[in-house]
Amino acid sequence: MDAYYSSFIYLAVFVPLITGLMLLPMNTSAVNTTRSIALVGFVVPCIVSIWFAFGFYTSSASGEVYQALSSVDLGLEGLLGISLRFGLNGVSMPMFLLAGIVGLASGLYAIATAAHRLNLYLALLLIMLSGLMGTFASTDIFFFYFFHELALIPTFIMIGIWGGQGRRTAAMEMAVYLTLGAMISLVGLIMLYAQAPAIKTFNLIELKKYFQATGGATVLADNTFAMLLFGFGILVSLWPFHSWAPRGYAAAPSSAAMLHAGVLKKFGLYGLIQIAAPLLPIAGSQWIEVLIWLALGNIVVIGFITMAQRDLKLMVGYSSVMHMGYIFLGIATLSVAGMGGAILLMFAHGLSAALMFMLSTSVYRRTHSYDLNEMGGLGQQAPLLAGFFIAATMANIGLPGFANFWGEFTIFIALWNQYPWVVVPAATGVIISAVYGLRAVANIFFGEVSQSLKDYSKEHPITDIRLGERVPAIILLVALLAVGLYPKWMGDKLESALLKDYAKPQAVAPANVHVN
Amino acid sequence: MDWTKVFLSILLLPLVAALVNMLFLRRNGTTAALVSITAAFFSMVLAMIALFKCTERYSVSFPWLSLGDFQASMGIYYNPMTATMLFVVTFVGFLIHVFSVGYMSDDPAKGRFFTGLSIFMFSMLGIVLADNLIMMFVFWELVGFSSYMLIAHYWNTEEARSACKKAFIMNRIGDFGMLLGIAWTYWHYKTVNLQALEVFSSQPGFVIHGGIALLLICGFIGKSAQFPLHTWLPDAMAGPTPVSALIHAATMVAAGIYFLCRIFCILDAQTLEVIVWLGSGMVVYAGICAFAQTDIKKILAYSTLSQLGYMAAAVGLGFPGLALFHTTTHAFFKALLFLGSGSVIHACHHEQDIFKMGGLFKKMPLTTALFAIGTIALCGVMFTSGYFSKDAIIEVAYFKNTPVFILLILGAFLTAGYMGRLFYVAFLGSPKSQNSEHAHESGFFMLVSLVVLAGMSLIGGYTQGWAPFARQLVSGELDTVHHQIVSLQAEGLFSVLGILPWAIGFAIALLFYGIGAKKDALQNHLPSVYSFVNQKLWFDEIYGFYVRNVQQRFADILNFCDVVLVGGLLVRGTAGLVGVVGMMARSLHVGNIHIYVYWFLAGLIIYWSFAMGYF
Amino acid sequence: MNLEVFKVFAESNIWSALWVEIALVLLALGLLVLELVLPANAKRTIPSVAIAGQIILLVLASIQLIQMPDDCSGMYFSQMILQTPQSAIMRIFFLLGGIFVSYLGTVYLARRELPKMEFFHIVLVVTAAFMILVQSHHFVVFFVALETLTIGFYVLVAYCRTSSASLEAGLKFLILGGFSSAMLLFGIVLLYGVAGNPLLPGYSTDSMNFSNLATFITQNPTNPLVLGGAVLVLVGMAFKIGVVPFQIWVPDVYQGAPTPVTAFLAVCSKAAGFIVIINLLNGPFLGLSDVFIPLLAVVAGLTILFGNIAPLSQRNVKRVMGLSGVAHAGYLLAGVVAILCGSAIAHGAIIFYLFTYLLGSFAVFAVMAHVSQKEDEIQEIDHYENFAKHNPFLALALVCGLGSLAGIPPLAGFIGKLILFIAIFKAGLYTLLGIAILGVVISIYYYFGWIREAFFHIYAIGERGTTDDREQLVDVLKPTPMHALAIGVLVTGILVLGFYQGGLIDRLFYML
Amino acid sequence: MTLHSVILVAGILFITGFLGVLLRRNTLIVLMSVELMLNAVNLAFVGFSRYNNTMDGAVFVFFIITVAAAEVAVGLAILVALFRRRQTVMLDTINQLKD
Repeated sequence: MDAYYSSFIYLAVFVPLITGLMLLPMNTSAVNTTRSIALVGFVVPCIVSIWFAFGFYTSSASGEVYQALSSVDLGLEGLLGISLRFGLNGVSMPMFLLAGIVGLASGLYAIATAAHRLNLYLALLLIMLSGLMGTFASTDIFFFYFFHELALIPTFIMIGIWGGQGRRTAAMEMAVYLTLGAMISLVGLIMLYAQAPAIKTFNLIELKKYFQATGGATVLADNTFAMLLFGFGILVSLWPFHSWAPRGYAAAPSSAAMLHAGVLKKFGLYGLIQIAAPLLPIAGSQWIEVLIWLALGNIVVIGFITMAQRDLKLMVGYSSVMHMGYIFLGIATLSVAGMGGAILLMFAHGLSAALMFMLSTSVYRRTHSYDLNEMGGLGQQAPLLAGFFIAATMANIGLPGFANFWGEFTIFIALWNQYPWVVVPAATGVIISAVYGLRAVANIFFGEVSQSLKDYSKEHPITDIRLGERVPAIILLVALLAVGLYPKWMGDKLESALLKDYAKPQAVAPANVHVN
Repeated sequence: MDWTKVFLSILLLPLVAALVNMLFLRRNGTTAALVSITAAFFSMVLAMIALFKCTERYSVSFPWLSLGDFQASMGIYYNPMTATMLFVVTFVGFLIHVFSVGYMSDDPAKGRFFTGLSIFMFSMLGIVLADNLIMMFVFWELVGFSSYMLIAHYWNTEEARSACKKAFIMNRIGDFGMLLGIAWTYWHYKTVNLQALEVFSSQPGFVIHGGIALLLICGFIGKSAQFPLHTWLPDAMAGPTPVSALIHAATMVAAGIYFLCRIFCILDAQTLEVIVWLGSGMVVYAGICAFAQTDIKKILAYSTLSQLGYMAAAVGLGFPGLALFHTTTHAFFKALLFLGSGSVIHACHHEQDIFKMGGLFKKMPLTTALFAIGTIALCGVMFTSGYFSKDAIIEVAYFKNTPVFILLILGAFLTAGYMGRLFYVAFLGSPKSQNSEHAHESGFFMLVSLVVLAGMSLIGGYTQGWAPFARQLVSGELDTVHHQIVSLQAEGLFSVLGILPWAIGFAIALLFYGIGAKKDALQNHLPSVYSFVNQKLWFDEIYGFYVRNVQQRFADILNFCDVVLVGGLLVRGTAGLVGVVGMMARSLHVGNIHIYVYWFLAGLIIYWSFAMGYF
Repeated sequence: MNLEVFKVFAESNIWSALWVEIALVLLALGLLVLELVLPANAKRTIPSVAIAGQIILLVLASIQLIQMPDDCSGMYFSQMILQTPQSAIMRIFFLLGGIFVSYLGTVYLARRELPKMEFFHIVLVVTAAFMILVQSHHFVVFFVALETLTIGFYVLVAYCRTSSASLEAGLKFLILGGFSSAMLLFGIVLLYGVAGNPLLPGYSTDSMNFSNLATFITQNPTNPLVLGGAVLVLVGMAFKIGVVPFQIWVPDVYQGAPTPVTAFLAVCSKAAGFIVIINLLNGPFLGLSDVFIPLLAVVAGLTILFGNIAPLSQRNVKRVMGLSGVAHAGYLLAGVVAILCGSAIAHGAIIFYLFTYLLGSFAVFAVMAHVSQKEDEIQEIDHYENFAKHNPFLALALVCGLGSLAGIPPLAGFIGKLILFIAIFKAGLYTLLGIAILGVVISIYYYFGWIREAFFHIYAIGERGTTDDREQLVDVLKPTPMHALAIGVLVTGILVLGFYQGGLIDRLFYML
Repeated sequence: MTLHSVILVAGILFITGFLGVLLRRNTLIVLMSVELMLNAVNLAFVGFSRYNNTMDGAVFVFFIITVAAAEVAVGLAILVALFRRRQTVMLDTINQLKD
């Protein structure tokens, strides 16, 4: 059956790529054809991922947590043990689903925009989506990286071409900074590969078996984990390696920001959960203390910085950096609960961050300003937009009912078991995010109509949210609510996969780790 | 009867109504109102059926999320507390729904309003039914959200804009502590199930952890607007009056008390002490603050704070049943008062200043009469519901803690004072503004709710008439109190104390303010006292100072450091440094062959000396 | 010496072993004949003949390579020529290089009043010389092949006689090349002298043969003459591949030379240099590995850093390509060190890297040839403003080429870097790997800056800002269908090798 | 004549050529210096060939002479063409290509 199911993974990965490449030579004036082709490319992965999440994937009784496995040798198998290997387990399934959903939402949003050279815009977005689907479906750590880069490159180009103010510097900074992170993590992955000379493969499943059998309390393992931690950390904007993120997102066109902040950034976290921590648990526990401090930096320091922002898009960008801190803390527990919470939060944050980026662009279209102090009273003209924005904000600050809540809550609970004192500063984040989130809502939508908005709306009558913005927003909100209202359906799949990687007794953690 | 289905229906009916309203009836306010009311009605009916028929404790639980050590579930734990609160919430909620039809009749955003009400009902019922702390926290946050949305109903006003934010954030601060408390509970007691906690705590050798209790009560402090997080409640009056009645008087703020009662078994002595002092302090503090208010709703808001203080004191003194008893009666008469004030405000074209009202007893006699009933019930006049519940608490304080007892008596006196002030100024005398002159009696929907609530305010205190299951809650504690008082031979004292505070309060208010005063007497005669009272101990100022000058400055400084040091110096500085090195390297290409030959010479020498081992 | 010996020697002269080289030279001579006999209006076909001939040879050589058994090494011409799978693979490489240089030549010469035929003639001869060079197993053949191609390059670099920049570059290359040749020769003579000394152990009468030299050096690794000679040879080769500090001439010469020649220098000359260095270090100088490993490691690190840092503020794209070529030489040299450290896959990794480098470089140089104006040496990054808007196809080639050079997935260059880096890691050269990673990161800045120039000016999104509709600054030669085909082949190669490496990997790593 | 004296002379010649390239400004003289270096190599080859009693060193000399001739021919051609454009053969002035 694996072959049958895995063919759908191929479909999800390569349909966007092929449609994207088809769009490249399209005539710019054939807008409708462009849009229809692109629509196919966006819809197929989404349908496949939803089907996988609901229809096919059930926690397997046989103990094999990976499903739909397949492998194709593209020439490097004999030399390096690299093959195009696809497969899904409970950890990658939520990410795969996330990529599908956010891909569809950002795609629909992009289709509805009036970007110049729409065919190129959509083509890059589709290539990005293909990379995302591939990253999370790969069980080969080389292709895991490969597809990530495939998705990363279009981001720079999109920021550079269609971005907003400061796009040239932002794109350049992001390109160089993220390449640094990617290269470091690549070295980390190579180091992993080199530590298992007996099996000589990049196959994650084989590596897991090997490492779990042999352990790895060596200096090399320690350094490997550090490489992966900081390489991935840069990609995930771990404090203080975050400075590319707010500036990059502020300049990015909304669809690219949605996909990058929503999905692509989860690559590093996913790598830590799926690869680094299960393979190198002992080395991991050596680095926990550092990770906790940096993650607290993400929450508290970045949280306060977010409060100081007066530009809506910068605020959204910083807030997305801030929430990474929770996920890192979840990873720092090295326990099933913490990792599960981290995955849930990754899924949820992917959706809510995408929604926030999308809606802040929608706000900009109506007010022509990102300055929070200049706005006000938009809710009167655009009540529905206000509703969506409030829902997105509430999701972002972890209101129950949205998936974010379960992620954060699980992480706090899991963290308390090991580092109760860390929970105290970490949980202040729920207050901090409420402060800036609600202030943004209040400044944009509530109160009397501000002078600058009045002036602007004289010439440009303000309309409420349009269909092209409403549909993606609803897609994202429904997904957030589906997990937020009943997280068990996702949690069970997660647990079955995580138990396999993290069920070992906690004795591996040295007793001398003190954080306070 | 399958009680699971009944309770689930009670819980989910409002949610369904909210979803229907949100998705389909945003522009059709009247239908939305109908949907919400229907849902609330059936919830109420089912709650009543449960109240009378379900006479056993009942619990059921569904696993909701399981990740390794972390197990969360959703469930229902039905006991006398639940029965009482279910009835109160659905009953008052339904009446307020009905009232809103009249009150919000000319509001364009009716659909949004009723959606909000239904979401609130759902969330509040979730708190009431919750069988574990995690579920309670979930709904705890949700009521905060619905309160936020409903306060922000008039979202184009500046007051609503800041009030909703303030309410949510203050609640979040409380929830922060509660969250830590739940996490601690989870690992310390190994369960967050309320029933399990009750069972454990009754076993010998069980030690209550004080830290957990202190953290958990943070939730109560935020939700019930106790010191020091009380400042949001008066501001929350920016919302529509039915919302103030339902959420900020009758039910949501009482959820804090309900929560304390639910977790009473894991509250230790020191924590109870803290609660007592928080409560009794609030009784007096809020009572005093109410004197400086001219907005009718804000007076009632401070009164709510003060009454919440009584309830908290009751819990702190070890009598959670009495606290819930007072919660129940308070729900009736405070809802009555708020709705009455709503009726007045509606009649006076949204005029809320009592010094611009006056003479309403002529224009709207029925409302005035009902408001008067609410007032005497609040002040604990004999044989009204407030008398029974409040006096029981004061009696407990008498034999348990004398200073608290004095504070509570003082509170009762203050209550009568400010309520007297309100009533004399707003309802009696002659109209003092255009708006009050043109006031008229409210419509059917509004009055019918008022009448029902007035009835309950009068008779709600007779526990003999309660459903037997719910009465278990209070009867035992009332008996204890009675026996104590009898054994201390203080019945005589209390027959006096049952009358004295409110009588003196009403009298002084009458003397001081007079009938239908146009100006605030306190402000005129004792301006310094007035302004002191009006400052409310500068809480708003202190918080405002903190937010503007400490928190925001700190944030700005961090932002500056981030932009300049991390983003600028470290990241772009490194890039710039590499760039400078690059320019230097570039300038090495001078274009002169001789120089290049020197490079070769140097290279030759270096390679050779390296090979010879000179390096 | 008697006749028998000569007979044995003569029997080893199997001319058919060199059929590709001979065919190339014949083709070159044929071009001369064609130039004489063809009527003036038919002379336009000469470039096509050159290219077609090379393509035919490429096909034949590929067939030979595919059918070649895995153990096919052979010594010919009195052990002067050593043919290995590597030399067969490199034949393909140099033929590809020759074809693309010829193609670039047609683009370049289309705009200029310059003699046409000679260019292709010299390219063919030089290509043949490359092949001989990588097969040489004796210093005489080695030197003759090396000088043949070097002198050919002097002519090619100075090919544009009307341009003083081209002439200046030719002169600089000539003086420095001659100078380094002299040093190389002095090294050879020292090695020859000391290895033929009958007083020393392991001496040989044929001391310029690599095998004999290897035997000798293994037995006398500390002899100062051996060390001095080896260092001088190494210096001579370091000049050819342009590693620190012998990289200093690179930007000047690359800038002045005609664009096709720059590409030829950058790709084929560098590749030949590296193969020779591998042959030498892995052959005769194996006994000196202990000395050379640290030396070359330091040199490789410095080269990577210099090559990546120096072009950061450079605006002339030819100089950028020159300096980036220095950086690539650094990566490759690190791979050479990995070979010496015993990494099994490093050798194949270097050759694979060279192939990806060929594709990427030629794609970029092809675009440059189309953009190049009358003053070929003045090719500024500014010329690429709005480039993508007016020339989407060339812009695609530019992105693929630069991306491949930068090592961005899914392009061929990334796979090349990956295998090379794994080889370096397995050799235990962690510091060198760190420097290489750092170099890659820095290189993103200038590669990406170039792409930025080509793309980012053009389409502003409707959401904010206005559309930037400036015209292009320079007049770009539109690619003809044949040119488009060549560029298409390059782009396809880059993309395909990025995804699928099957055939090449098999040949490379199982034959070497 | 011993081998040492031959090699010594060759070395001196080589260094002379080296210094010529390094110090002289006239391109013609620099080219001649390069030739001098090549001839130093030739001398050394012949010396070693004689001393080692092998012929290939002596044969190599012929190749070097040929190559040197070709090199000089190309060099002079470039130099002439450059002189036509610039009217100078001074190395210091030939630095149009830099930075």
